[in-house]
Amino acid sequence: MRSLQVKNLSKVYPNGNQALNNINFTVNPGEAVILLGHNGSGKSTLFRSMINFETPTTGEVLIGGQSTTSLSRRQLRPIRQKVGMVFQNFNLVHNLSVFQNVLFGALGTSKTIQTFNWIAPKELRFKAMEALDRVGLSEFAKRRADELSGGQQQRVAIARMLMQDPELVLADEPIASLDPKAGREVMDLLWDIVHERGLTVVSILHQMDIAKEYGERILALKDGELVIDQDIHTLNERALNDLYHQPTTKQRAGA
Amino acid sequence: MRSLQVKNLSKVYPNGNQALNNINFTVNPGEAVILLGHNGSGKSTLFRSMINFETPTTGEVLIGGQSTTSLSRRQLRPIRQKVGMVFQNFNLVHNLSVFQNVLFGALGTSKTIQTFNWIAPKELRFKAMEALDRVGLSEFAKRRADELSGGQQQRVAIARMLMQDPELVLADEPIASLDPKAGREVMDLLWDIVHERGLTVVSILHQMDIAKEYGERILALKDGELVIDQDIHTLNERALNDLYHQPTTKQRAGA
Amino acid sequence: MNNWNEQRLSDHMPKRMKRPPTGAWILFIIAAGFMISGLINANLSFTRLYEGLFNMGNFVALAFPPDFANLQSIFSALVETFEIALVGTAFGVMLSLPIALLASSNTTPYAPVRTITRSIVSAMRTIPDLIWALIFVIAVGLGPLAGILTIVVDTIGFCARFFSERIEEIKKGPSQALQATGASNFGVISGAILPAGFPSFVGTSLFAFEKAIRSAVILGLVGAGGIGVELNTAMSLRMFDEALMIIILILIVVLTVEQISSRIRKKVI
Amino acid sequence: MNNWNEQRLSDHMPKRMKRPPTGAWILFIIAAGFMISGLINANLSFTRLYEGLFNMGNFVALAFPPDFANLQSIFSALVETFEIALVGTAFGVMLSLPIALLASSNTTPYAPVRTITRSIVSAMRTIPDLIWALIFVIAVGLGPLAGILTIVVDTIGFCARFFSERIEEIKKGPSQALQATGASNFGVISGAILPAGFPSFVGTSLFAFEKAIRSAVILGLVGAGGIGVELNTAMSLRMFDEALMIIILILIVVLTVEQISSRIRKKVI
Amino acid sequence: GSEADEGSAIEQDASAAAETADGQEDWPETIRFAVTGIDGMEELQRRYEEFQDVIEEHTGVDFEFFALSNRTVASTAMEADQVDMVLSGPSEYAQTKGAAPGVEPLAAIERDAYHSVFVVHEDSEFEELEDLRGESIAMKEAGSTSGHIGPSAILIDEGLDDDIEVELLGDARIEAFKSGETTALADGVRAYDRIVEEDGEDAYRIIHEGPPLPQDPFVASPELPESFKETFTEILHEHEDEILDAILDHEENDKYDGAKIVDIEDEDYDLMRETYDTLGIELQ
Ligand SMILES: Nc1ncnc2c1ncn2[C@@H]1O[C@H](COP(=O)(O)OP(=O)(O)OP(=O)(O)O)[C@@H](O)[C@H]1O
Ligand SMILES: Nc1ncnc2c1ncn2[C@@H]1O[C@H](COP(=O)(O)OP(=O)(O)OP(=O)(O)O)[C@@H](O)[C@H]1O
Ligand SMILES: [Mg+2]
Ligand SMILES: [Mg+2]
Repeated sequence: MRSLQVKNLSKVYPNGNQALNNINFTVNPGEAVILLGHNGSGKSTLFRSMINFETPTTGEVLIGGQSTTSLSRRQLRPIRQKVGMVFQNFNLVHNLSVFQNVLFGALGTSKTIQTFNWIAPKELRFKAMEALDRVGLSEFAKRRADELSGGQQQRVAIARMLMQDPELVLADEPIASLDPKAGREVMDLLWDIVHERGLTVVSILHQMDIAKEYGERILALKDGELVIDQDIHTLNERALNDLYHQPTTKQRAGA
Repeated sequence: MRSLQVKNLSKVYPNGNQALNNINFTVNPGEAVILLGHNGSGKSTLFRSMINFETPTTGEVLIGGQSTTSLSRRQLRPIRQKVGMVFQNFNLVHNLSVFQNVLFGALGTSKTIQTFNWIAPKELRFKAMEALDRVGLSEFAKRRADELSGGQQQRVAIARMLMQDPELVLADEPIASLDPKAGREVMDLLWDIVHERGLTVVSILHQMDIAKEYGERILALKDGELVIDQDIHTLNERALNDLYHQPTTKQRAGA
Repeated sequence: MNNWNEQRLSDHMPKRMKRPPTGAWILFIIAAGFMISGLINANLSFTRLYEGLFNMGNFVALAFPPDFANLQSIFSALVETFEIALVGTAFGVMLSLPIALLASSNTTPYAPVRTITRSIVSAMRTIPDLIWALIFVIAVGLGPLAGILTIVVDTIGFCARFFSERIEEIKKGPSQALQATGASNFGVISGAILPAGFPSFVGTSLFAFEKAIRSAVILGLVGAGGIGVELNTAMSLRMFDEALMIIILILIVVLTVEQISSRIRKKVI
Repeated sequence: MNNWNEQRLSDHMPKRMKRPPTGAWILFIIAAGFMISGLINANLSFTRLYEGLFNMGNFVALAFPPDFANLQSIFSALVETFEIALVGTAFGVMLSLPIALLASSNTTPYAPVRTITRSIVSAMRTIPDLIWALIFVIAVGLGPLAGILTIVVDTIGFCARFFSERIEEIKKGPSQALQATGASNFGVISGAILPAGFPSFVGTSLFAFEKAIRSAVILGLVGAGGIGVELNTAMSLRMFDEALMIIILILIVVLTVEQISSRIRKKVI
Repeated sequence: GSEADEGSAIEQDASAAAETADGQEDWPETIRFAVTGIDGMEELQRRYEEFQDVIEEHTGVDFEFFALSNRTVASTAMEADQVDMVLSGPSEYAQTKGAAPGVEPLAAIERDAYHSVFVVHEDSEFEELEDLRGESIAMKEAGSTSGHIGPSAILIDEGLDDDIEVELLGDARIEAFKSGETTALADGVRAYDRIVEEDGEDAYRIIHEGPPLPQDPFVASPELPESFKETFTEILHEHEDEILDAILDHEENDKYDGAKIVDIEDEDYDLMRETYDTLGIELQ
């Protein structure tokens, strides 16, 4: 339900590496977009810049019309609340239970104290169980997060995002560690809520078959530049292949 | 060049969760095998059990005819030296350089001190650069490992494994975070060395298309049991699909 | 491999050593200078060492067998110390946590706040116990309370610093994940920072407790008695056998605390 | 959602609280008992506090303005202390590292070795500085060397424990990756354990150094002089203005050490 | 009184010491000389360069100085032959003698104002020691001459030792007394002078003054050759003023001028021993 606008976004890391170079695009509310790009093309950096985990070097990002670039941590909160992020490396709190990790998804929408298992209201607890159930992990609620398999951990991260009731989902390779069936289920889940609840979803993917199947609109980065922004149906194979051609040496490495 | 035999292997985690249930198979020297299985089916546990990072509850694993199950840490060393492992979550040493991480691949074969960048002999340093180059990261040698993108980190882990000159490669979803082209390159790399140097490779994969393309022999776990062990050409679609059907509740969750 | 390729690889190959920044060099040279000067002043002489070993026997003999005659009164002094130390470190630790959060770069983005907090904590450590004891004796009189307050200050000086260092080492991933849900600072801290730091906090706190029990000086100064005073008296009156008994008693407590610490930590690491 | 499903979910839902093990309960009750007893003994009285504040003014006035008359000789005592502390902590830290490795469960799989090492380290802490000073005076005579040795022991008691706790907290992933290459223990330790623990080791070591500089007792005991003795003398002669000057001087050193510590750590975290 | 005349009759000056060089073969090359934190002796120098120069010049032997903050270390070092001479307080001497019976006091520094006093607040009701029955007294640390052993001897003498609560507070004693935590303060008269200096004449009142305390002795190790001990004693007497000037810090404490170097016998410290004994402390 929130739009996403990226304007002239560039990011140079402190080590001199230019990860993003003047990116411009807009995602409308209710759109589901797939973001492609070779390893190191800047996809994760782009995601992190959107909610200001990386301060862009130039340019700005507007979420629901509000610029995230210049806000204080406190001002960012209401925006971040509406943005559900699935991190590439999951970022679970390892020594807590799976259930507690999912409950933390409600940190933005509920009072902090209510997200602690021992005090959380019944509805929130059920909601967390449902979120876990949607990714097929309800039986694992009691486990410590680091006693799960890789794919299970990724699903917990997705459940945590669902718990947040986001209006805009940024999913960084959400199915990389999932088995084919689970991967499809998660994609279905995301696309369903886009259509049912009108969410906006941007998902990074490396699986071309899934991208082609689910994608309506495709964005693609190459060496930090946005090189594709078009409908999947008008996209030719050649352009896709070009994406993954060896980037030039100059652009690839940092200082 | 080393055979791998798994005999009656079972693993019950301390929390009561039975991750592996009486697994039996043999991989002959020079064979390239793909291991499939749903999330949490026990693939990573199986890998970790092979070089005794998890002590099997019952059964044993023989590498090149030697049992790894009952050996002391010291006795395991010569075996582990010959086994190249790519971990699902890469396990790089984060605050060291990419180059240093790759050099550490030689820890088993060289004197410890020689694997430190500031003292490593010239040949080892060049070998490390070549390993990095094979995964397309030679320009990133100087970077800190945690300043890489997810896919780049996975490639460093592969380069580290290459550095080790293993005779048996255990690769846990080695291309999960890689872009399509890089993924294929890495698979090519692995299969080339199998054919050129007669290595033995077992690779966990979730990408069915890649599995079908590269796989000669397919192993598959389901709920901790070995349910498929056959040639790719004789394998029917149905069996593959069954792999990813919802496992029964009873077997899936631990205590 | 052709020459060109080799060239390319060695272009990208990191140097064997990064030239350390000039500051580091200067620092190193200064430290080495002090070190050498210190070693020279120390007047190492091995003949002396050899002779000394003989005398050591005599000295150790003075302490054996340990004298358990006063066990009962010493034991009650130990209990007393234990209570005071427990209350003091408990409050100290509770205060240290927020202070540590104010002193850490990943929980407090405002550099001046951090610098000020850290300086205060350092000052608390640098001002000697005697001064704190005097201040609290003046403020609240002789007795356990002054001792408790001094221990609180001591604990803050120690724990706040170590908590803060640990907090800064915590990987930022999980915190960012919680921030991304729109969590408040309090939410991020209690959801990601505290769980990750918990094992270390337990270890440090229990060390502070152990330190408070061992610390002989504080309680004596404020007339609160306790085991440390007994030990000091025994030593300064050369009653080494009694001193040994007290040391053994304290050691038992210390080892027990260590055990508890490692049990708790094992559960949560 | 149907009823059956709801039932299924609540079956798997974790309890609000895990019932803590009986041991933990007992421990908690004992601690609470001591705590309450301690608080009662502390005899809090707020009227007393109020009166005390008045006296405090007089006391603090004694220390102002700080007296910089003896700055030069105090400064040379500081340099002396600095040297001795540097040598002592340097050796202490070097010895602490292997000891800590022996005391940590992820580097030493043999429980008895661990237990013994830890107990020795605890004993080193529990035996008071005075006893160590006596031992070293007997062994090597009065002077800086005995002071250095006492500082070495102190540093080991402190650093070995904290190093070991940190080592046990290190995630096992990278170590396993190196083990998987067939690395020796030495390889795993120097390749994965030390780099991960390095920031913490630096922080702890520099704290130990700071502690050695601040520690008034040790050097005085062995007749090695130093800033701590100056401070103690100033305080016991009630020259609080001079004491304040010394404290300020030490504080400057302490803050500098902290700065260095945080600079180094920032680079490697 | 000083009996320096006898010494000066034998050896007139430093050059005379050089003449007896034949008798010096068994002298140690360096004398390790410790000064313990002689409590109550505020006028003691805090650095000994000057004393070192003077004494080296007169003996022709090198001196190495150590300032010790703890009396246990001094006696243990003596016992272990790690120190040759100690300038110590009376109480320390008694301990050192207990630990190393062979030690010998060569001479001592006598000060004109060295006794313990009992002090109360001016506005308090207490007039004499007897009134303190049932009250509390702040003292220094266990074993301190003027701040523990001295006053304890007085209390024992008066039969008050069982009825008075003694708080050993170390360096916190004065603040505790000042803020009314204890009724009285028992300490060396120098401490009284200090608090008067801080708070004025009419803040405190002495209710009892003890007898002069024994002097601070130069203690010699039994390992030192007799000839050295003799020479050293002679030099102390002969160059009394010069040496006192070097040891004592007159700049800050000119009002304590009037110290002397005197002969001393082991028996002079029997009072210390008795008190230790009554307090139930064994000297070993
Ligand atoms: N440390 C552990 N303690 C307890 N249970 C564990 C632990 N690690 C994994 N498990 C459980 O064991 C089962 C097998 O895990 P494993 O990691 O082997 O799965 P996997 O086949 O590698 O899955 P994925 O494809 O998700 O990586 C899972 O149910 C998992 O939850
Ligand atoms: N913290 C960092 N500091 C410096 N450079 C970084 C940092 N993180 C990433 N980079 C670099 O920025 C570029 C973009 O990284 P990013 O993580 O955005 O890639 P990505 O498109 O997500 O790749 P992948 O598909 O491998 O996840 C890469 O070249 C990477 O090496
Ligand atoms: Mg990425
Ligand atoms: Mg796995």
